[in-house]
Amino acid sequence: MKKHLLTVVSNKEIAHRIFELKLSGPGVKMMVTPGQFLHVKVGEHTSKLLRRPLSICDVNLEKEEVTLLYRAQGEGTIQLSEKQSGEKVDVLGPLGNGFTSETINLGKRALLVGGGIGVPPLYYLGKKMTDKGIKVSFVLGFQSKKDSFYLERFQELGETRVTTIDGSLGINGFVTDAMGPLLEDEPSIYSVGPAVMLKAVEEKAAGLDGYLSLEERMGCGIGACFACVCPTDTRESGYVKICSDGPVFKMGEVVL
Amino acid sequence: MKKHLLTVVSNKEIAHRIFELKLSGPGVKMMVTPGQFLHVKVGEHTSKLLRRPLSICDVNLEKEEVTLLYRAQGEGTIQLSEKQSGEKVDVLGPLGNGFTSETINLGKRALLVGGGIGVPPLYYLGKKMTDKGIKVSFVLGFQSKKDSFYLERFQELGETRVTTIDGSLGINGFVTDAMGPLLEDEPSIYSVGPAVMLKAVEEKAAGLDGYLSLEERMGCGIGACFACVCPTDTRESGYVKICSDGPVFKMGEVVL
Amino acid sequence: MNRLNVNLPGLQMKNPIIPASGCFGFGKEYAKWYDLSVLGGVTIKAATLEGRFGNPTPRVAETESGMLNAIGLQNPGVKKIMEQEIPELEPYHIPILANIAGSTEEEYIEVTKQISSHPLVSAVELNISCPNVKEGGIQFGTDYKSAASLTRKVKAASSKPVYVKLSPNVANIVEMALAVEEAGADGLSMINTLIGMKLDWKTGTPILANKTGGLSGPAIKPVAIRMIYEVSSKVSLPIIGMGGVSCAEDVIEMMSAGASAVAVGTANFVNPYVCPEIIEKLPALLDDIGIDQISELTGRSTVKWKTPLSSR
Amino acid sequence: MNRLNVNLPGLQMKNPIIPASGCFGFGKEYAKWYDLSVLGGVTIKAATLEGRFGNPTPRVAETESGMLNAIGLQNPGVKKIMEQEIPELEPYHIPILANIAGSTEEEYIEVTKQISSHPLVSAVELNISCPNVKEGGIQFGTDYKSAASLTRKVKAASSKPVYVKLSPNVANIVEMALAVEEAGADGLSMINTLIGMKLDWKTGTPILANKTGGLSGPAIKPVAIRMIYEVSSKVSLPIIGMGGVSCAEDVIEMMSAGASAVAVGTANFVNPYVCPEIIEKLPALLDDIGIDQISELTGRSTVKWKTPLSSR
Ligand SMILES: Cc1cc2nc3c(=O)[nH]c(=O)nc-3n(C[C@H](O)[C@H](O)[C@H](O)COP(=O)(O)OP(=O)(O)OC[C@H]3O[C@@H](n4cnc5c(N)ncnc54)[C@H](O)[C@@H]3O)c2cc1C
Ligand SMILES: Cc1cc2nc3c(=O)[nH]c(=O)nc-3n(C[C@H](O)[C@H](O)[C@H](O)COP(=O)(O)OP(=O)(O)OC[C@H]3O[C@@H](n4cnc5c(N)ncnc54)[C@H](O)[C@@H]3O)c2cc1C
Ligand SMILES: Cc1cc2nc3c(=O)[nH]c(=O)nc-3n(C[C@H](O)[C@H](O)[C@H](O)COP(=O)(O)O)c2cc1C
Ligand SMILES: Cc1cc2nc3c(=O)[nH]c(=O)nc-3n(C[C@H](O)[C@H](O)[C@H](O)COP(=O)(O)O)c2cc1C
Ligand code: FES
Ligand code: FES
Repeated sequence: MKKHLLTVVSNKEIAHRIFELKLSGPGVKMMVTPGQFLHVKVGEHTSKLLRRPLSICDVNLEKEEVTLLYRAQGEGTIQLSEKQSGEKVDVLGPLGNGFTSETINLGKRALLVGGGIGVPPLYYLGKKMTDKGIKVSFVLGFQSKKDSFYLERFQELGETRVTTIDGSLGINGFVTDAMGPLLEDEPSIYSVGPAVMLKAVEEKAAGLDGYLSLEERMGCGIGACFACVCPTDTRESGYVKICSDGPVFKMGEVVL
Repeated sequence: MKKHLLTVVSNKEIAHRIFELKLSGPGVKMMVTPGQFLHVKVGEHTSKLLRRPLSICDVNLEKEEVTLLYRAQGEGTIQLSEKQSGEKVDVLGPLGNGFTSETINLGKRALLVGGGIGVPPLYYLGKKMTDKGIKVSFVLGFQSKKDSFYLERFQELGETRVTTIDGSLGINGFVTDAMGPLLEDEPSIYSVGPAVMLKAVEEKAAGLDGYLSLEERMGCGIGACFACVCPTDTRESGYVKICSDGPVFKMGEVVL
Repeated sequence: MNRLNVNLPGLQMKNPIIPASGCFGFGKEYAKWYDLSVLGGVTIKAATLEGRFGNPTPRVAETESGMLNAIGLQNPGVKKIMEQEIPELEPYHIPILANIAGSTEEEYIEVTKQISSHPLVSAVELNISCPNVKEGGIQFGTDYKSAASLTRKVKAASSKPVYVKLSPNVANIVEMALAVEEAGADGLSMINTLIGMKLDWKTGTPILANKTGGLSGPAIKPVAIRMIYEVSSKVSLPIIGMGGVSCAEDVIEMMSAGASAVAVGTANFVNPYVCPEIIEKLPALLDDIGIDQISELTGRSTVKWKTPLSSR
Repeated sequence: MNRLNVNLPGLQMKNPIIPASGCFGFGKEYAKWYDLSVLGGVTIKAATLEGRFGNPTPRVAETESGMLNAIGLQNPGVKKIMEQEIPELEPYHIPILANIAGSTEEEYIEVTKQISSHPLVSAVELNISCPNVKEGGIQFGTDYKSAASLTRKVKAASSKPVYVKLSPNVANIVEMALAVEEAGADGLSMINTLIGMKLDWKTGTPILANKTGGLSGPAIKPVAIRMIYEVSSKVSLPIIGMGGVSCAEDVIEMMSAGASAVAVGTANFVNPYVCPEIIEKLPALLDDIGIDQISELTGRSTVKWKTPLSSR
């Protein structure tokens, strides 16, 4: 848990408004757990003060290079998308509890379900799992074909089913409409996306074990400001902090 | 009077915290009058909203290149000093009433007196005057040797006397301590600097004709906000706006 | 049909964008930059009975995402404004909102009588919230009883609709708004500047000669949005919203909070073309959010909301 | 001699830098980032009698050079705080300022009794200015009579010095400060957040589930400086200043305005190391301006000043 000044290796648009940002620096060594995130400052003199939480999408330890995929939608990520190679980016991290090895070793088969910008962390997770000999398959949901990204890479790791809300690619509908067949061999479930999607996934995969990664607007990103709490019945306190207790939680642990 | 997006040709430190910024673009064509200024935005996403008024120090019309000299002292100019070649700078201008040709043609001899960051506009003024066959001499005041700049260039235009407050270069003292000898052939006076200095120059040159360029904190820079007024007895309104009526005024016209 | 037009008492405007008082001089300076006839209307600088020179300089200071000003109601006096300034705006055929200030009820009343009688003046903006002069009316702006009394008298003296410009430097903005509504105001302008100060850390002394000044710019927008939201849900007067608006998105946000028109102040200093640029961009944004008529935006925030996160 | 040390009632601090309440949790989170013993002191999150879960999310929104928060005084209750949270700070040997909130005078009094009795608590910060809960004490914070009455009772119930934390959402901050001074407060903390709001322009709905929230960060610093300046010239209580402080220069500005110590809130989110970095930089800045002892800064702005321009 540290503050790093990483150097932009590349920062390019790989799909509609989706940017692939590669950062390098000694700090990358620590980024070994999928599902953890970096808390990214979008600029030095900017009026946008708050950091943006972005998931670790891939890491190359030899090159000390971390990859983030983000959608340039709001003013902060749009500013981030203007960063040129060679510029510095101030990040905190790796933060949060990601998909730890215990979490990963639930079983021999895993189904990874992601929606929109919930997809990036599943790539690093899938890689780690295949390294461990776990058979992974993916369901990735996007708004539309132009918003989709990294599909070939996911296919290299395992069977990948894509859904789009406008039907322009893969199955027309939501991720839950594509999960069915992949649930038959009772995989453990790993899902990242907006709360509404996670809720649907949880219901669809009822009875199976798994982990969910939550999203919430954050202040500090390190557990101090109580911006990102989520109610739970499983802890005496009655809540968890997504930034520091999560973002990854056991299915059913938190009230979505 | 326009808004231009100019391109940074170069932006380098030529003396202690003094930067020479060369900007190019079609807009430069309009920048023909010395003493006018550009109202410069220091960044795009910055929390520093107000523009910085910077005087035109030199112009190359063929290359469509304007030179500004500024001291990176406060947060805005420090941000400006981080601009790299190729980046864009948003400027308004040329603004204000500078040293017009009538103003310049007061006589055959001119003494140009500048203090600190009041020095830059005198270079463009001196050039225009020598072009017109006017004999120019300069008195340039700095805090100390390390703060001085452009001396050789001024010498190319005419006799140049330098004063420093710590005596590390030229005459030890204020500009007024060096003016004496140069006043003998009764030149017309042109002076730019902080109010205290202009006041002293006015007294020292009592009896001579001349023009002064004033400084004040500005809002709009175009005469709309009344931030930059200066009292005068010579106008019915009782005031002038430095940004639009000035920054150049006839000696004695405004109350310093 | 013009999808941007809005109609407020005395102000029939082809779009809701009006430069804010004191940030646009008397118009002629910006007329050198663009054709003012594109504007919905224009608010002119505060008029007092006699001319005022205002405060010593420095009169402005920069703050994070904002600025402080202490101009001090400098103006040539109502007579000169009517004779020399207002006529210059005639060619643009846009509604003129005349901002007025004073030290006493009598001064306010007299200025109102005179300026509201000018054929080119569409409405009067009663500035009871200038923080920068001991007698700029702020005393009326923070006590709702005197605000109501002044409003009643000015309204009686005015031959044009009266908008009361509220100060945000109060504990209860709704109470103030209700008081002036009850007193007969035709509309509200909000917000004026927050009182602020900046010191030079090196010398430890105030940057402004007046020491304190009015804080404006994007920094105060959240306060403006909150106050407009609160007031619009309790008061039935049209609101000219202002405070930190710098882009078309801000205009939509402020109208959603309850404003019927939007004034742009400080942003004019950052970009002299900001008003025409906003006006040009608005239709595209309305398309994005599926709104036909911009006036439909007013107060839509009060409908039940969902969290932005799950709406991704 | 330590040139940074400052002494306030109950707070003997080796430097004037204190993390602000609610922005530093109960300390242990930041203890993972640096050794808290470098701090002048620490303010812990508001304690109420019973545990509170706080508001629904989203609880934060970003604004220009600032942020809105509506946490809603989430805390485990005074008992757990005393048993589980405060002891974790013991190893750092720094003064602890315990921020307390409540819905009723009785709750405030009971929380004060309990928490002030904790051996590690150096002083109590009476939060009568939380804008984010209907019953977070803001009702005490905007009416000076109830503020005074509450202060008197809390002071009587407290075995440690009491700092009253003032709300900036008032028309007359000096009146409020005088009232609590008169009522026996040992010091003031100012300012709490301004009430603000942000809407999602696309949906027209508030970003915060609570709709309104507290505005903090550099955007509000000019308001904080102004209020501290006004109050310090009228009131003889020591002031813990806060509001937008993000660097060592800001600390010097705020102390010059009249603060005796400075709390840092939002800036911790931007840079978790901001407090130690400020503390490290202060001596060099004091050298620049020729000040030996940092406490000499307090209130220097009130000495006759000259314009920054001519001082170039
Ligand atoms: C643990 C975690 C991991 C994430 N990983 C990724 C990722 O890998 N790729 C990606 O594109 N996005 C990711 N997100 C979402 C991402 O943080 C937001 O899209 C981003 O912060 C929006 O910033 P903006 O400048 O575009 O929007 P703005 O509207 O300018 O943001 C304003 C404020 O709201 C916050 N905010 C707005 N939307 C969201 C959101 N959906 N979630 C959290 N905060 C939000 C911002 O952080 C900022 O503080 C993740 C979020 C979390 C919580
Ligand atoms: C007509 C005119 C011409 C000028 N020409 C030059 C020049 O050629 N080279 C140069 O180095 N400087 C020049 N100056 C001064 C220059 O504008 C200021 O040094 C600069 O604005 C300071 O900005 P900052 O970010 O360094 O300081 P900050 O303290 O960050 O500035 C904060 C605010 O105060 C204003 N301000 C601060 N100091 C001054 C000042 N001395 N004069 C006017 N505004 C100030 C800034 O514009 C800004 O709005 C000129 C000023 C005027 C009025
Ligand atoms: C330089 C300046 C001068 C102003 N003068 C006046 C004035 O004369 N009368 C008035 O009612 N408001 C005046 N205001 C306040 C603005 O009209 C507006 O209410 C405020 O600045 C908030 O809007 P903004 O953030 O868009 O600037 C002035 C503001 C500034 C910055
Ligand atoms: C997320 C957050 C939570 C806060 N919680 C409290 C609180 O519990 N009690 C309190 O008195 N002030 C609270 N505050 C106000 C701060 O202590 C401080 O007064 C205010 O944020 C201004 O300082 P800043 O601009 O440095 O943040 C909170 C502020 C923030 C941003
Ligand atoms: S973001 Fe601050 S506690 Fe999670
Ligand atoms: S800076 Fe606005 S009038 Fe001169």
